[in-house]
Amino acid sequence: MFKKILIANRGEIAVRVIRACRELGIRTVAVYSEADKTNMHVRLADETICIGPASAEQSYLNVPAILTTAEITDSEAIHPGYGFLSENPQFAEACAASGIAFIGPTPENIRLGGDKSKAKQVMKRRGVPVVPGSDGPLSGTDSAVKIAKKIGFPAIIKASMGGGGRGMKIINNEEEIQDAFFMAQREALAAFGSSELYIEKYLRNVRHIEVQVLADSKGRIIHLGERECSIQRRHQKLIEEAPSCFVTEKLRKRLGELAIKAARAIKYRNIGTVEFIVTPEEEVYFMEFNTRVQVEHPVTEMVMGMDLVKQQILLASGQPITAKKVFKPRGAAIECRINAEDPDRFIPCPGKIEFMHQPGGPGIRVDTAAYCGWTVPSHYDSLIAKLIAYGSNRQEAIARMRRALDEFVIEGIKTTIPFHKRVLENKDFIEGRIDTGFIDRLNNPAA
Amino acid sequence: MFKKILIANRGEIAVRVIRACRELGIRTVAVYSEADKTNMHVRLADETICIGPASAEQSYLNVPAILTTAEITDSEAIHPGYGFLSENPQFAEACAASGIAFIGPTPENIRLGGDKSKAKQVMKRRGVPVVPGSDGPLSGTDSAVKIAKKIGFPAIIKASMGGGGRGMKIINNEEEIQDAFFMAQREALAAFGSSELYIEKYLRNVRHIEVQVLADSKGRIIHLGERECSIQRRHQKLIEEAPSCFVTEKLRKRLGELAIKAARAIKYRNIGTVEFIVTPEEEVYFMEFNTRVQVEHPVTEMVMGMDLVKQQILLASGQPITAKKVFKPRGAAIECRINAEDPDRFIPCPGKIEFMHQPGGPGIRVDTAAYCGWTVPSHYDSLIAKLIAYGSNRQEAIARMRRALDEFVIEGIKTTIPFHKRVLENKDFIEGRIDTGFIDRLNNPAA
Amino acid sequence: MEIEDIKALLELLKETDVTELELEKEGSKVKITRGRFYAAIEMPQQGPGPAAPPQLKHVEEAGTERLVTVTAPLVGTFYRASSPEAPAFVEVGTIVKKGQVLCIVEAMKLMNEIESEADGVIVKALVENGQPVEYGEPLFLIEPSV
Amino acid sequence: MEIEDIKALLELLKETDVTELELEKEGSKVKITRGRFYAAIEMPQQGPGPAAPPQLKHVEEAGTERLVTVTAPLVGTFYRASSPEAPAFVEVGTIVKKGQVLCIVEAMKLMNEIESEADGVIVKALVENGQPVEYGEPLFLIEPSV
Repeated sequence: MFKKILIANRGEIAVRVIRACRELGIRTVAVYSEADKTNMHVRLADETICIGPASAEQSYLNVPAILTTAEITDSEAIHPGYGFLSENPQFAEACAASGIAFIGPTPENIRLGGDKSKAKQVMKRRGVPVVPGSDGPLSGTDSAVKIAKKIGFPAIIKASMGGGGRGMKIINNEEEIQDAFFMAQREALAAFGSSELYIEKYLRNVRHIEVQVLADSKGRIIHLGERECSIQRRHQKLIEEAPSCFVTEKLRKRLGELAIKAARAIKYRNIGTVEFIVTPEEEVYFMEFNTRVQVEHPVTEMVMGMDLVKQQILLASGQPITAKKVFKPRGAAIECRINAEDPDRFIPCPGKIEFMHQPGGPGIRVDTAAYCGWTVPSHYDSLIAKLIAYGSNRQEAIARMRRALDEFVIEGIKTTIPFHKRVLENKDFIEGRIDTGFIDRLNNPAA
Repeated sequence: MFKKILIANRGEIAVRVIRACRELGIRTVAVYSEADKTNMHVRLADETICIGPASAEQSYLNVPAILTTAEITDSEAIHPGYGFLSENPQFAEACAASGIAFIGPTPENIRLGGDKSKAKQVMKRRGVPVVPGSDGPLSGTDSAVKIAKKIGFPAIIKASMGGGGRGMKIINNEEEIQDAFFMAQREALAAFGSSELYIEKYLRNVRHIEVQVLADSKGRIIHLGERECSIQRRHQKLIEEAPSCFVTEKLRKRLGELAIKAARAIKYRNIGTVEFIVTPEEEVYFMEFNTRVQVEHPVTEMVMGMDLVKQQILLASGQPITAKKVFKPRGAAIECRINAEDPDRFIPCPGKIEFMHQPGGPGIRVDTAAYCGWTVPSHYDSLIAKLIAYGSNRQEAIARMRRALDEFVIEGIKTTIPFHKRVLENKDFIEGRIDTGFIDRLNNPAA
Repeated sequence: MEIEDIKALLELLKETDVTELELEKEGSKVKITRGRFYAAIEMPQQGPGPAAPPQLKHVEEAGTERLVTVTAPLVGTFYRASSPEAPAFVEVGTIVKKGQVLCIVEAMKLMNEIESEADGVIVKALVENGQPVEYGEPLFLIEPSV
Repeated sequence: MEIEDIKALLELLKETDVTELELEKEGSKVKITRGRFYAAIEMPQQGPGPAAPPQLKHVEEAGTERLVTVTAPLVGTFYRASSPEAPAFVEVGTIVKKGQVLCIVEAMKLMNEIESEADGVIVKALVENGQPVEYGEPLFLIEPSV
């Protein structure tokens, strides 16, 4: 096992990894930018090193500084968290070249996971159903038109290297293709450094359901059931659940088998997530492969009674999966992402937390790096806390989440807590009628 | 179901009950003393009524004030929590006479539970093994000598109405009986208003294991497995676990059967706890019946995935137990009682909490009514927080508890956190070698 | 204004929830702002529902310091008269003697007579007839006779 | 208002949660604002272990404000000379020119030469040869020539 791990991240995920390390008896090295001197992850780690100024490019994305820090602190492994360098194949390669274990999948896994268009191609070839569309990247507007006509409208143009909603354009008819194509190309180039695009059928009001997989270095792969992630605003997840109340035992079995097939197809290692689109008719399409720990991993932990970050570390250290049984969820869990944002307009709202009181009691888990008196910096992601509620069933989990949202006091900055209260009181949400169009309908009830 | 419940308690248990009510959609009425104006339970309840000055006799033990408050607020039921009026049969009767549901067992259950000597007599007659000793109360020193000689030394004299370690005297030989008898009599009279005593064999270095039972109004009784409560200081529990690492499947079955037999013997209703002494040879003796929710109920909740306080309310409202299966624990849970006390001398240390930061992350639950800026009053119990750690096994629960104790920041007052850290790092504790003599050995390693 | 005066002031404030105090006296002026940190905690309103929780009424009157406040010595229902038909024990303006019955607080079907704590005049009745009162809740303000 | 009065005032405030106090007296005026609450947070020391975490060194020198601090522009290992056999680039007392190499910080097997930011004299070397340095960690103090 590793004796010391460097955490190349900040905020709640850095704290999450430190907790896993401490429970495993592993020493931790926190790296931080000048803006994060007083951060919780710096307070909790065994060793701390300032690696650069506030700008992420010069600190949390600064590969030479991070590798040098690993070297001078004798760290044996690096945990990249999510975001930042977690899906950068060059970084995973650089770690390997420096003799430092990268806690995640292989560089090849990351590379394929990042190339959405190629991943779809590979999956299709291996018999995993994908959304109808271009087989690989588009050569130009002509091929976009040709394929769109074949698959029908609406269609969506996406950046091959994209993610997080950028470089995506929905097209409702042939006339819109030209403009959409060039705009998506510009956006994709600016955001991801590649203008490569692909096109697929745009499926409205479907469910976004993902399956957690674990793979050891001997090639054994298991899955830990699904997460329901349909509550999204502009392709950003806001509320996640495990299990999905839509998924029957039969569908769960099929999703699990497809996820394992997908992981096997790319010789996946470590933990990962296979994202699917599921239609109301239970048609399942592969969407993408996430090659890191997900923000929403706690809901799976709650219903499976298992620590995914510890599993990730153990798998990276070469330990095999020994579990014999198929894991079955017990109860239900929901996660609300609490962002330092204006809850109406979703605009980041950094600043000082003048007072904070966390909810507690049965079934409540809080993952946060925030504390009373801490100033949320403006340089990074606005996620400041994840509130997770567990119940013996979905109804109890919802009731717990509601009372916990009422108990959660954060003063001095605006947060998305009021937004979550609205969702948790919505009849459709309570009764499980959720899909990717939920937030639009919540905000425009007439539509 | 009840529409409104009055909570006749304060502190973390009042908050615990409010949380259960909110999740069930029941309105809550908090009563409070003048010393508790700014308490968390007052902040969280739907309605609040000040019922008297700081002294418990004039507030939380003030039956007329509490019943009047129930009346003027139209409360349909009263939850007594633990301590205060929770084990007062007259109060349960007064509730019934006022047409208000008492959330707990019958007055007869409470009365028998409070009379330790009579409870032992009843259990013995119904075939539940009890510690050898007097069959009922002692008539005087002569009978104490006679029985002590029969059962052998050391023996222990206890107050029939006692609890919490008061009115107990260990006797090592015949000469000590006379003095011990009269001292115990005086203590018992002062503490419990009755000088009635009984005697039994004193069993050193045994385990204190209790079984949670649930009984509905139709007489159906189930058990939810055991809790290990051997870590005690002067008969006060400090750390509790579920399940007990000492208990085998076979012993669990036997303990469960005995607990159900004990509950059936007294026609028990609502939730309760049967406390047993278990010797290293797995001999089991009934010790007492606790007729309320226990401080340590969360460890059972964690491993059973069930909300005991909600169960208590549902049972009191007349709902039957519908569960068909025998509940089996998943994982392991530990609770540390965090008191506002000097951790070396266990002397209460009230005062203002200048700063507080709660631990969080996977498997961590905090039940507390404390918050940053709150002043712990000197008038009541010193328990300010319960820290509960869940893990997929005992080893993981211990590792989590250790890191959570390190994360827990309470400034301004002394707490028992340092004491818990010592226990959690102790080799005997980690390896499960615990019994009622553990704390003495921890503090006097030579002994 | 002497340091002793300020000491007495601070001592006074300790037991209150006053958050700010300004005082000018014989050319001296003192302004005290208290621990707003904890005053900042505000729990959200608990769900909907018609029954507003009874709250301690804040008595803010010019010259209140000269008045005697009669508070409820127990929880119960406040009555201004011995029966619905009877006249109120006292009205605003009534001259009262120490020990004179001012009202009744009913608790557990028992009628508890609440007596005046001073000789003086009732200047304010703070609770409506038939309302529930908390322990310590102000019932009447009396201007004591000197 | 004498200093003794203010001292007494401060002593008084110690035991309270007063956050602000203003006092005007006989032409004097005092205003007291009390301590930042958040300064109180202190995380517990994290477990035992031999390797003490590298910490930013606090440079507190009389007259420091006149000195120029040369800080590490990147994380790495600090070397005072180009090789173990070579003499140090500079010593305390060395007169340096702006742009002159003062030391090397090794990162990713690359030797980064750190140059002086001013003309002047080295008055203090803050890091030992071969030690790891953080981003922004002070390396040398230079007294600039006027």
